[in-house]
Amino acid sequence: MDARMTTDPMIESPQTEPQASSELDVKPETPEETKPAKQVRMPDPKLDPNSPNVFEVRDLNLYYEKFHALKNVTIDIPKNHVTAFIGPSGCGKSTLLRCFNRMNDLIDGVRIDGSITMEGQDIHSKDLDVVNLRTEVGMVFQAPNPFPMSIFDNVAYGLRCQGIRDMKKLRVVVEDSLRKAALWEEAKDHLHRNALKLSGGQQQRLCIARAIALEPKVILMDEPTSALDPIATAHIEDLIEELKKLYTIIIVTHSMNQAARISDKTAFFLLGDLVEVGDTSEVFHVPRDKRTEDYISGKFG
Amino acid sequence: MDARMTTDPMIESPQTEPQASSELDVKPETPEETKPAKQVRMPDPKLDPNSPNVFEVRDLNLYYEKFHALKNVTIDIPKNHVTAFIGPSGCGKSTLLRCFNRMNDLIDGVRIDGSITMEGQDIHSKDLDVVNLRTEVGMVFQAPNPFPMSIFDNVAYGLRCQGIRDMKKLRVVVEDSLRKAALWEEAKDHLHRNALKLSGGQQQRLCIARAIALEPKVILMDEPTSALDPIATAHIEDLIEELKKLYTIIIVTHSMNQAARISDKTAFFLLGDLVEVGDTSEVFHVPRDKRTEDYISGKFG
Amino acid sequence: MAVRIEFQRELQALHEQIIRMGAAVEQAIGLAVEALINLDVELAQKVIDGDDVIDEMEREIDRNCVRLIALQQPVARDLRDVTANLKLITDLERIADHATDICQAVKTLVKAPYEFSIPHDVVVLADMTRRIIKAALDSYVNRDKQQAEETIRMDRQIDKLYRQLKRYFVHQIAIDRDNVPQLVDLLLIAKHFERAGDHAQNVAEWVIYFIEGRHAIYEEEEAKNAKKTDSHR
Amino acid sequence: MAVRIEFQRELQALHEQIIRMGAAVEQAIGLAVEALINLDVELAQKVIDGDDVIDEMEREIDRNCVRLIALQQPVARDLRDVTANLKLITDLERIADHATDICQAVKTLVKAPYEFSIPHDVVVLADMTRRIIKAALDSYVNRDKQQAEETIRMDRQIDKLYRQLKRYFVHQIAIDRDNVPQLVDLLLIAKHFERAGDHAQNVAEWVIYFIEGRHAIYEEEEAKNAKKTDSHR
Amino acid sequence: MRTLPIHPGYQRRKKIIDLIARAIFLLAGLIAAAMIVLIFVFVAGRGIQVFMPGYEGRQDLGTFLTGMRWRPDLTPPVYSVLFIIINTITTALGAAILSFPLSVLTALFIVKVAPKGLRVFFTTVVEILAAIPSVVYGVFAAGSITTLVSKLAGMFGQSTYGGSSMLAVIILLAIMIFPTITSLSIVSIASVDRNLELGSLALGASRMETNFKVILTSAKSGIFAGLILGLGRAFGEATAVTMVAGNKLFGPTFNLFDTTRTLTTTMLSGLSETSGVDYDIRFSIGVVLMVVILLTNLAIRLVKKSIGGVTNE
Amino acid sequence: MNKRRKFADDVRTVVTWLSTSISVIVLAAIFVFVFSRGWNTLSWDVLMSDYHPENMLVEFSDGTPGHFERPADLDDADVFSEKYGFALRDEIDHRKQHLMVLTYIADDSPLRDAVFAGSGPRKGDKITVMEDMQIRRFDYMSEARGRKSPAGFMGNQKTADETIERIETDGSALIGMFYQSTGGGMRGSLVATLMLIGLTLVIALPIGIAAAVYLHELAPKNKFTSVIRSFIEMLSGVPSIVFGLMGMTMLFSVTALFGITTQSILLGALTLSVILFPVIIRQTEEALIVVPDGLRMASLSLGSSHTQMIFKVILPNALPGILTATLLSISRIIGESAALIYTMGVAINDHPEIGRSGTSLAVQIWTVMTGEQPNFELASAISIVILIMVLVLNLTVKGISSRLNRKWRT
Ligand SMILES: Nc1ncnc2c1ncn2[C@@H]1O[C@H](COP(=O)(O)OP(=O)(O)OP(=O)(O)O)[C@@H](O)[C@H]1O
Ligand SMILES: Nc1ncnc2c1ncn2[C@@H]1O[C@H](COP(=O)(O)OP(=O)(O)OP(=O)(O)O)[C@@H](O)[C@H]1O
Ligand SMILES: [Mg+2]
Ligand SMILES: [Mg+2]
Ligand SMILES: O=P([O-])([O-])[O-]
Repeated sequence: MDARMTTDPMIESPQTEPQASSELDVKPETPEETKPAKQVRMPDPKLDPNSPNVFEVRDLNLYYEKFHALKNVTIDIPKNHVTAFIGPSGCGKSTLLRCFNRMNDLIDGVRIDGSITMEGQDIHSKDLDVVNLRTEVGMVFQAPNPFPMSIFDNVAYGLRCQGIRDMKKLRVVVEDSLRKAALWEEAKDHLHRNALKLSGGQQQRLCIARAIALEPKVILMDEPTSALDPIATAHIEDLIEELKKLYTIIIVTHSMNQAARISDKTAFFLLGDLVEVGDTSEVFHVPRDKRTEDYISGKFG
Repeated sequence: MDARMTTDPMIESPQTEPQASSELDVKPETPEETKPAKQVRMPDPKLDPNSPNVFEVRDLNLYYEKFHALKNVTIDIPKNHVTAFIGPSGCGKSTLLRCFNRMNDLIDGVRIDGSITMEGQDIHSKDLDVVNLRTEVGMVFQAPNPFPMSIFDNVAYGLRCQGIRDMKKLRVVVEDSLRKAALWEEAKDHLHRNALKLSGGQQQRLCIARAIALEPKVILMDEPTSALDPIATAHIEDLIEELKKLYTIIIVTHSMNQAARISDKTAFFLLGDLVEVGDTSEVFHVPRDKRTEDYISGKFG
Repeated sequence: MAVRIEFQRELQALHEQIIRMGAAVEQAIGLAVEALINLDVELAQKVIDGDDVIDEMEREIDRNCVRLIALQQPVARDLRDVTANLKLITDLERIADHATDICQAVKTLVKAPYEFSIPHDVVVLADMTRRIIKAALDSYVNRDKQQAEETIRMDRQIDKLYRQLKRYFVHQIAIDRDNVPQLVDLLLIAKHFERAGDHAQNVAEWVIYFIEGRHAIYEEEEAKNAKKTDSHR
Repeated sequence: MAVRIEFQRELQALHEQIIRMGAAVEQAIGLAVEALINLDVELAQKVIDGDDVIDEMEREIDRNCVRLIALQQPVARDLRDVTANLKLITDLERIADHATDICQAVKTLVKAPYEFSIPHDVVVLADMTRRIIKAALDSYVNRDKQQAEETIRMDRQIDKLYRQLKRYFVHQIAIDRDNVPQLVDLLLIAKHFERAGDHAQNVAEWVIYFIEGRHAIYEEEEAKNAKKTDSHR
Repeated sequence: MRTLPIHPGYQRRKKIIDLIARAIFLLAGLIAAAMIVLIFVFVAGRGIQVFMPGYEGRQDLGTFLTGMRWRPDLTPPVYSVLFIIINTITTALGAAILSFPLSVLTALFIVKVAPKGLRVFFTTVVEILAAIPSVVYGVFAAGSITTLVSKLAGMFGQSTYGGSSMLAVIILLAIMIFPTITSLSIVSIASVDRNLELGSLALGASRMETNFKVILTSAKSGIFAGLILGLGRAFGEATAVTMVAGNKLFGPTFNLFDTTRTLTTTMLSGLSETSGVDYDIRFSIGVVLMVVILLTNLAIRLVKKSIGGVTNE
Repeated sequence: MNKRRKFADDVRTVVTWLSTSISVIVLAAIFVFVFSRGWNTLSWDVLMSDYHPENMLVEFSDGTPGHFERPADLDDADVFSEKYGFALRDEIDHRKQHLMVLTYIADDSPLRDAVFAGSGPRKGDKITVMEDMQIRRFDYMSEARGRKSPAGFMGNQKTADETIERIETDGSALIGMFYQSTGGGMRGSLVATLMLIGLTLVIALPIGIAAAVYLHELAPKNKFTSVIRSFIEMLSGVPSIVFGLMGMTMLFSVTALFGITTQSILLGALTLSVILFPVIIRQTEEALIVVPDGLRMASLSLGSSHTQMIFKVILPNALPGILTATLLSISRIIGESAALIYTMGVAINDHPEIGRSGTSLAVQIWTVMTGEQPNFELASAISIVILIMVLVLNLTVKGISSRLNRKWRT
């Protein structure tokens, strides 16, 4: 219900006649309604800002130059849940993830069609400021990448970029973010030490704190633990478990075990196709698709 | 029985009188026998060349400058089995692994005491040629590292270093090694293509083939799959399963799941200590040590 | 700092579910005993109706165990925990089944045209069964190996008493022709209690497995051998 | 190219072990039936002695399943496979137990001072039980959902026959006072067959679970309901 | 919903600043890139002028390219560069042949063979050699290499013009391009993945076998880049070469002890002129020099491809 | 390992040792040569004096004789004038010309108090007469003839002895003297070099750094960018003499806008800027490459604009690289000769100005080496100066880059 995997060529075109789209619509004969040009640019009437989904992706196709990296992907990302993307290397997980905060804009030769809406608003529309989008959608990367500054400055970075200079406010937010990222206890006495002096796992939590400081709605994570050892990984996983109460989390992971452990929903990709998406326990217990089954049980072909 | 974890300070000193060391020894009164200098240099009489173990490590201590990286490690490596080393980052797994082919010689400031014998012979003795030791003990590294030459040349490399130039012989060995490494089918038509053109998993299998070509007794693997995706990893694991019929394999892995899946024996290290070693099914089902238990079930402290 | 908090939480939830199911099973057996003693049809029907709930509980726990294994991939103690749970709920469910069967028998007993009284030993057997189930569940809750071993020993008492009862009923049936259906039912009820005790013993064995990592072969073996030579004698 | 060859091999080995155990259980029931019909004490003793082997088989398979889960960490179909195995062997072992109990009963039957004949319906019930066990095992071997469903339906026939037999025995005991111990034993034997059938049905349910990933609730429920209203009537 | 005090005004300002800054950065890039084009336009334009009709003292392009004499002192002056091109190429190649193996071996030594204490010393030696300006090399060459060469010539019963000779040029250039090739080789050898080395050692190869078979093979492309750069320096070197070349007036030089003339020395001769053919003809030589460098680069790339066999790309 | 393998190994080792020692020998030879030829010449005076010798006619305000003691530390070869308190010595210069050098002046000698007596605007200026000056002639009041008479080379005296005797015996007062400053110095070139460095850096650094930032941080990955990139790359393959040609034609018209009509330091600086573009761009880019990509992604994903990212994260991290680029540029400016020969001229200018021609140190070497008589001593002396500057710069760069490496490793 919340994920359509079938390729539905009709989805982009209005499925209902304009006249029928709303019962409150009392003037079906207005000239605007009948102009075909208007109809094409009209937002999909089905988009509901109060839906339980943060993101709704519809028939997304993404090309790197000629290479078709995402094929007709349609998926919903539910609020305050952890959604995991799994699949073999090169299947497009990271690519889709980067679509959500438009980091793909930075890559040349990327062409996108289809729509992604965030709480009802098309994130590719002209009105939307990418820089703002990125403050609402935080991101954590594979290798921990704190800036070579103090811990405090790292967390305050995003705020300062927004023009916030008031130290009192900054201090409050930094403490709060570090607490949420379960780093406060370890870091509170060294706030002005270089962040590079932290251990790998702590650095990654710092990166999470840094993203949290901007009060994002969504946090994207691209293999956030693949550079960490099992214990540090377990800490991050616990943290994700905590964070999902406050944020929507989308995580790309190479480790099926990790996806199984921490996610509520799992999406399986193969060669740019979204093969299957569903509740994690379903996907790992009774996958619907043979390819998913083979992949998660570690055999192929 | 095959792994003694207790610190036995007696092990280095001769436990039996020289006269009793062999029943064939008919001249107990020869002057050589009574020279104390000789006695000190005598090999440990308990070492048995026909033992089921390839390596026997006794009270090994290893220091990097001041840092005590391995503490009193005593472990046996059984023939034709897969032995896995697990433990948190920095616990000394790789360090111990490198002891077996004396790759630690290449690191400055390494000091070793205690003994490692390979089939009864002390690998640190003066008579032993390191270069020969390394042909008998192959090694596969974390990241696939094929030489930038053709596939054929990669596999033939070790043999050529041994002075074998006969193309016919080389061709036989190369094919055989590639077959054993399950790469022949994929590579036979491109033997003269650059090895760097292979995929990551294929490269790693090539590295294994390269080691096999020298007909080693032991193959050391240091996290051989940590740079690979799950499918390539599964291929390598299958290969290891095959190879253990012919070779003794020691594998360091960060992934406890992997150790569980492929190894016959598992050794768990913590801060340079060998905490527990035993059959893998035992270690993962009923570990004897609380620290092992906590580590393998992903919680600590 | 403990890690894998989520997993620990889920495991905890699983234990609570099993304890609830255990309580339900214990109650079912208790009510069955009461229904038998008082020949209370209504109570019996209540137990029979309640069996569905227990069945559903078993399936739910089953699902959760498998989900835990699939998603959290436990090893060592955690894995023994989950697998022991997976196995012991089968026995719990079976105990509830026997309670149901006892209650079915009670329902037919009541329809007996003649007056009759429940033999005292049946009541004793019923009580012992209730106690062994309680002991098994306690050993589970407390992860108490001694209590589990105690439970296993209790089952031998039950078996012994059942064999006595059986001899008594065979004798009784031969002399009391009017009450044959009732006596047969009572014999079967005794049999059910005996089986329920067996299952309680199994639960205790799984508790030992969970604690030790080994099947409690010796006790089981011992018990088996004792049974083999004694029963049906 | 298939991967995780080792795991597939181990899973295969596990299946073979279960099939061997199934065969042993089937044989145990078969021999028990034969021992009953021919009142062959030696055969009965053989079955009783063989039970240890089956018990050991169960523990072995148990260990292997847990080892597989711990070491290979299967998911999806593979995990359902292992867990279904883990559960269904309990039922297999229980069937063997019932065969043992039947044989114990046979041993006492033989000691009867009077001549008597095994009622034909008991033989029919025994045969049906043997058939249902075979069907259950076949459905397991072939991973055949239809056959498994068929098995579940067969159990209802057995239950029905058992209820008939019970009524017959109650009646018979009342009129044939000399043979009360034998008749009681025969009744208990019938009960054992019925239980064995039940377990076979469970095996079939696990097969369906393995194939479908869901518990065969409907069939089970249906069977239960049928039983609840019919049995002990 | 958000509690952060973010000002929309600040965001607009941020956007405008961003746009302006981007424009400035782009402009800088364009300026830097435009230079090469401008060089071609201006130098070639001026260089071709000499052959254009209507130019006072116009030269014939054919003679210029194929002749074997350079006589600005004659009337009318004769300017032709074929022999100069030949001399330029012989000296540069000679220097490369002398320098290349030494450079590679030195680089290998410094990175892989030298004892740790000496490594820094040798690296510094190469770096100092690289940093020495060419005039200093010129002074050194004019004062000592020439002496050496004339002594050597004496041993062969030949005479030199005070030591100025093709051999002196070759030795000078060899010394000058040595640090160039060496430092690039050092970089590419040092950046060979240590795992390759370990891999080779683990296969029972000795240190030196590893160095020659694996390290050099892997560093090949960087080493060739060094060679190309070194040759470029050899072709383009002007002041130092001028001090020892002797500026022969005709014919290609094949005798090591004879004087020679290269494109660059020709460009630096007769500096007093500031107009007329004698001045403008330097631009023509400049064009020829660039073309020679370009063609040599192409040739080396071809050679590399054919002897490389298996390449890293 | 068998014997043959071991032998082959040893041969390989020896070969690498040998080839490396050659480079050490060459470097040593260069230093020995330059220092042995130039060290004696090099002095503070050579650094600070003009290249062109200057002729000076001075008059003394009070030339009356006094009585002076010959200082004890005076050499025997020095001839001392007891009346006027100075000493002279005969010397022969490298052109085998005889000259008299002033070796000592007493504190209250009349020679201390001199004014310029030549024609021109400096007439009447005070002049400090110093030791080491080459005296051509003295003017004195001749008692015999009763008028101003010359003594020294322009009189008839050939030696110091004769000259002093002449003025002491024949003269009643010293009126003035005519002398030549030493010359052969490098001050002009030094100043010109410093001006060149300053100007070039001011022009080249901002453009180079900005271009590097554009290429590495902002440029889209398309044909256009790769063309720009390869153009800049090609620039580094162009020999500097060709840049000289470009300076002469293209940039000459740029300096013409400032009203400069000849070769000039500004023209040299412009040309060098172009030469340095690829150097600065490459060095800066190298520093930018070292900055992990993750930092960029992280910055952008935290809602910074590109400009904020560049100035807050990228450039601070690239600072050591930019410093390296600067130092390497300076070193290159000091060493450059061919291009400057064309654009700044070869005439040594003792009083360099931005708009006029002049030589840098390197070009001065070229000038003195390609004159009629190559002056090895002066060339070597300048070489020593250049070498020292260049070495200091390069070793600093080395220090910086090793610090940089350490930073990113931890
Ligand atoms: N910048 C790019 N230009 C061209 N192709 C790209 C680019 N980035 C990714 N691709 C291609 O797009 C496909 C999907 O890439 P993506 O990084 O999303 O894969 P992924 O599923 O995240 O894989 P991984 O697990 O290795 O990170 C791959 O085949 C990759 O080669
Ligand atoms: N060359 C070295 N010099 C000094 N210390 C070293 C060196 N190599 C390793 N160590 C230290 O020795 C300890 C053990 O290192 P080792 O590489 O064996 O760990 P490991 O168990 O393999 O860890 P990982 O899983 O991260 O590979 C670590 O604390 C490490 O810091
Ligand atoms: Mg990815
Ligand atoms: Mg390691
Ligand atoms: O469930 P059982 O009939 O075997 O006790």
